[in-house]
Amino acid sequence: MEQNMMDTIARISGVNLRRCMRCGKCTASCPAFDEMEYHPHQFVSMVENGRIDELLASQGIYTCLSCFACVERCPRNVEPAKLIEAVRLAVIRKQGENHLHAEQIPAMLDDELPQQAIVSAFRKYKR
Amino acid sequence: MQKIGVFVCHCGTNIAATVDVETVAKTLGKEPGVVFTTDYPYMCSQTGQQMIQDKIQELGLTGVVICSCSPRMHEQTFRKACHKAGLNDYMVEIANIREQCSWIHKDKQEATEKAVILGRAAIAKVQLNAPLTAGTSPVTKRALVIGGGIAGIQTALDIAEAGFEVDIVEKQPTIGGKMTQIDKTFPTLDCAACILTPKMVDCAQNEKIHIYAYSEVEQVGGFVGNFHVKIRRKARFVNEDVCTGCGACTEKCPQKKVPNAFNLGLDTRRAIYIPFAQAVPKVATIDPDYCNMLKNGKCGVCAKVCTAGAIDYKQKDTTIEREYGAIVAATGFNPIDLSQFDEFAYSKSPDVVSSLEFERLMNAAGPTGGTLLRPSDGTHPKTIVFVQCVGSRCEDAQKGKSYCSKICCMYTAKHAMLCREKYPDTDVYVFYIDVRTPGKNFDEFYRRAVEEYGVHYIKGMVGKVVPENGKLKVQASDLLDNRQLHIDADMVVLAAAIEPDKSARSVATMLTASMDTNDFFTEAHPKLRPVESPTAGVFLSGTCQGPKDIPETVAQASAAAAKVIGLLCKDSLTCNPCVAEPNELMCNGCSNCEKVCPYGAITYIDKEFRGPNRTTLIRRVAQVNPAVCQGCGACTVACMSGAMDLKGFSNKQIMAEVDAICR
Amino acid sequence: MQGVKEKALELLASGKAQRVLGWKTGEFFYDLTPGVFESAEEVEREFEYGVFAGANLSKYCIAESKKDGVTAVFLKPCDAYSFVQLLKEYKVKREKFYIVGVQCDGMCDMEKIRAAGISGATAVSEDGDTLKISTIYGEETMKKSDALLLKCKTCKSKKLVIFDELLGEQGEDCPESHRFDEVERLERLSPEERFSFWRGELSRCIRCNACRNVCPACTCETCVFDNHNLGTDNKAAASDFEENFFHIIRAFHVTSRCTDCGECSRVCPQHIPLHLLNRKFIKDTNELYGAYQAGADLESRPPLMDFRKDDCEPSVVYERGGAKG
Amino acid sequence: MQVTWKPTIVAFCCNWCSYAGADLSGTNRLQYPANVKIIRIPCSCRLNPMFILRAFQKGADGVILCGCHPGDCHYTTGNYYARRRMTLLFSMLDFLGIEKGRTRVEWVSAAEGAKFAATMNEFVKTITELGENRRLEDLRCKE
Repeated sequence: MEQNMMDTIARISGVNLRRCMRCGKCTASCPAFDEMEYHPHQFVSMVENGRIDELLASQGIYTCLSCFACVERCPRNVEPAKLIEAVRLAVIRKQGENHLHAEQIPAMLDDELPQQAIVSAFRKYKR
Repeated sequence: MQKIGVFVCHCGTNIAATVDVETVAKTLGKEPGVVFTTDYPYMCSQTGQQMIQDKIQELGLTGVVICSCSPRMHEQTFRKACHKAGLNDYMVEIANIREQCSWIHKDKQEATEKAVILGRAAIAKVQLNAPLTAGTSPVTKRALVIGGGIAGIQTALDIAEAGFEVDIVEKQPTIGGKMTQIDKTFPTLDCAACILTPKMVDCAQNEKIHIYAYSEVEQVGGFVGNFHVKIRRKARFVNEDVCTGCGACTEKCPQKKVPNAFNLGLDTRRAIYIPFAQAVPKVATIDPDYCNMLKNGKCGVCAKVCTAGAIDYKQKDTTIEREYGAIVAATGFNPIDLSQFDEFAYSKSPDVVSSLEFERLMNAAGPTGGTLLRPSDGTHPKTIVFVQCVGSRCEDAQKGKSYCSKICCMYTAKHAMLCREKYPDTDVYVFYIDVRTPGKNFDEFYRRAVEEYGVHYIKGMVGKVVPENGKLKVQASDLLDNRQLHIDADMVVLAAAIEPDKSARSVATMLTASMDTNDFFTEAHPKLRPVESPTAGVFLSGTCQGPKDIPETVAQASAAAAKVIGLLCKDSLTCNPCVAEPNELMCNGCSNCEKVCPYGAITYIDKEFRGPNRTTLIRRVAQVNPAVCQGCGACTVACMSGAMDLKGFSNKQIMAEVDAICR
Repeated sequence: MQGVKEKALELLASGKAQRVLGWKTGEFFYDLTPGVFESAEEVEREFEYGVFAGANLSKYCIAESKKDGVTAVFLKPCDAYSFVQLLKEYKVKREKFYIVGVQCDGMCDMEKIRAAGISGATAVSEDGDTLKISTIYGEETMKKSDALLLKCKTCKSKKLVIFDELLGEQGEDCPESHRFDEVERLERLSPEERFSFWRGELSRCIRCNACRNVCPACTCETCVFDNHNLGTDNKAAASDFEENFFHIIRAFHVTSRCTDCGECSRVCPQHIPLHLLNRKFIKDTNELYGAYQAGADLESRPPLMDFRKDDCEPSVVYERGGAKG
Repeated sequence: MQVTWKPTIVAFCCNWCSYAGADLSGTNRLQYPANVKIIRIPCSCRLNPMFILRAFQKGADGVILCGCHPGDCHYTTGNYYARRRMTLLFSMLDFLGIEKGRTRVEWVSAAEGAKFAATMNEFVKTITELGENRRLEDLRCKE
């Protein structure tokens, strides 16, 4: 399972994890460092070490700005941001395991919320 | 028809166990031209060799075939033995019936059949062999060293020591190279100038060494032992023989705003200059890009103040031609251009400097007189950040180099240590990916920087540097602590990757020496012949072959010198006789062979031939220089008409082998 | 093209050239052969240019190059490529020639005219796209494009790569020549079909050596097939093998030197499509090592005398399955 | 008849890498069929296409060229030229309908004794499957 997920993420992202030489320039460049519990260099090693579930549960993947500073600066072309994007996609693909059930939503609705957002959320998280 | 003797070796049981050697000998006896066959337990033994020699003399053999082990093993042995009996070395052929027959087959009948066929092929070939004599070519007992840095200097000194003439060609106005710009050397922290300048002086004073500074190699012809080189001596506009190096001109020149290349542009010099006090040769040079007299004819101050009358505004480049027996490439390195790394604000802030610039800032003869001051405002920096691997180990070929530059870990440790020693109030951070300190006393040195001098070594990398209110905001990672650091630094020092000097490529082309993708010279063998180029007579010294520190450079320089001395000691060189040879009558002068020759051994001449009816015809025909040709045979296939053939591996011989095998 | 003969006369008269290399009528009126003219009278009497001037004159320049003085030569676009290739291989000297570039819109093949059912032709002239054919039975016409030589149908370029003077307009490369169509068709066949195709063709070879003699790239002093000393000589098509051997090696020897002038197929008395062998090599070279046109310039390195470190491996042949895509 | 036929295979080996590689496979006693006969040439670039055709003429069923790995040529550039020449020649043989498995190029270094033996085993197998060389034979040369 873990291996499977690792391969999936490596495949979606197109990242060759073995290229990483652990220099940390990605993390050094990251403007959202303080907002994330895992940092770009950790993403690389966590995927490589199979710590996928922790990543999937992480809020940090949504605070990544996708600014691509890490991609730009990486001297080995590892491209951590693409990895993070792949993890986000992996979360989306695990449709049923999402945080909310459809029936929970009405109670949480707020009049200000645009109708369109709700529809797109349903579309995104439908089973 | 040749008279061929066939000798089949048992090699103990190595061959005889799987090959019926007697049958082989008997069967091969029926081949045309074979007058004698025998088998013997050990052909390579003294008795075996004696038997061959006896038979050559007794029967007047003109060719010998030995069915034995690989020619790579004993070809030389048997050639020498036959030579002693008066048979030409190249009338001996080996049929490899051990490595390529008895050892790989189990079935005795099959192996015996194969051995017979291999023997037949060798007989077929020897039928067509002709005696070959190795030619010789004389050796010019003079060496050329291209590049006058520490590598070139050491090589030249060692060659001169052995009593041979050496010329150093250096493109800068003075020899000394990069080492002149370095402040202290690791791991002993002695002053670079103090150990280098005596060697420079030795060069200048050595009668055997001739320094052509401010000169460049323009053309190289010839081959090992006989190189012919054109050297362009760039105009200094100062008569080198007359100038005393007093420096009066360099004080009076009104053009003061010239960036000082020796200090990497951190200060200025005059349009007429001597790069530094200990320059060799110590003569002034006028920079034509800045001199008012040369640019618009208005000035002439230097000529007025020169009491020796050395200034010559009309001086032109001159070309000299010299003959050499060996050439040493010592073209050295440069730090890479850092403008690609704008995340470190190198081009935005003068306080972000390269390590070489930092050397100058620390040096007593540097722009700040040895006091470490910020280039921007001349204040003393309190917090200094060193960034390692800037451009090294970088996959992006546009920005950096894929290799490790090897010297940065050590010089950064040195810089950090010197900072803390001279200015204990400074905070010094070194960001590293790995600290690589293999070398005698190297790791101890690095540990001293950490343990005794309190340098903060942080495993991580600097992500960006932003100049803000006179500070440099450094954002970096600390991987061991999983933190992002924000440091307000006063100065940032970048350990730039090093790359071969730009001139190396054209030098390599002229020398027909090969280079790798990074433009480092390729060695003849990465382990066993590290100081020789694959091109005979060309040797490699210093960083032109790969990143190196000073001790390694000096070691390699002396090794290259030893190789050169070994070559120059010989009066003549024996050439490989198996070289290409054109049949002039068939050559159609198309130049296709010349195009594929890796050694430039083929030239063309217009030659007179007798035409029909007593006329003469002039035809363009190929000529092979047998001293340069290495016998690869590329030309023989490029030649459509078959005019070009390879001695020892002729078209006819190879086809005879094919025929014998396929029969 | 009008004015070729006039130009020949003018060049001789002005002394710009001591002789002219052009075409004259051979055995039959449709059989224009190369000729050397040294006087105005000779030109007046024999010089002929027209729709049958398919012969490539550049190979004849080798002999003229050895003579004193300047030879004026008429080169059509495909001939000019051959000339540059010869120049590149030092077979001709540039200063010995005054080159008149003759633009050309294709030369005709008498057999095509006959095949169209027109017999007893006595003269052929062109009028735009139409051929006017006088026959003993009266006047006939046909479309010129139907009578073109094989090599002209797939013309690769109308650009004159070398000239001192131009008759007509400078032309352009013809990327839409479809010259590799036939090669591609063969590549798509199975190996067995290809083998029987080529056996059918090559078995007709009578080893007359016309292809070799006409080829502007076959310039060896002694051909390897005439070299008795090397043991590679063979004079007669004695077996299947030798037919194959001769044509494979000949095509290989002109690889990256052949300008695709098509003369080999034009002169073959047995109508063997020899140009297909050359085009196969050209096509492979273009696909594997980048587009290259022999004779387009003097500087470029012929692909077979060049390499790149990342060239494909020979195993590409197995992978390509003979045909690409 | 079918049983007794064994292909004749000519292997041209460059002196510096592949011939040494072949020696090494001998030193290591790595077996390959006896129908492979090696001809030593100085460099893979010495191989004239005529030699290959000559071998087929005289009855070879397969021809293989072994040379140093590209970039490792003793003469620096020889195998690069050989690579282009052989690529084009093989493509032409294929174009003429000659079975393309009959010719092959393999880069074998002096250290690759095992590769040499494996290559030869594989090549002999391929040629045995292809059967006798019929399309490029010279009947006069056959017994």
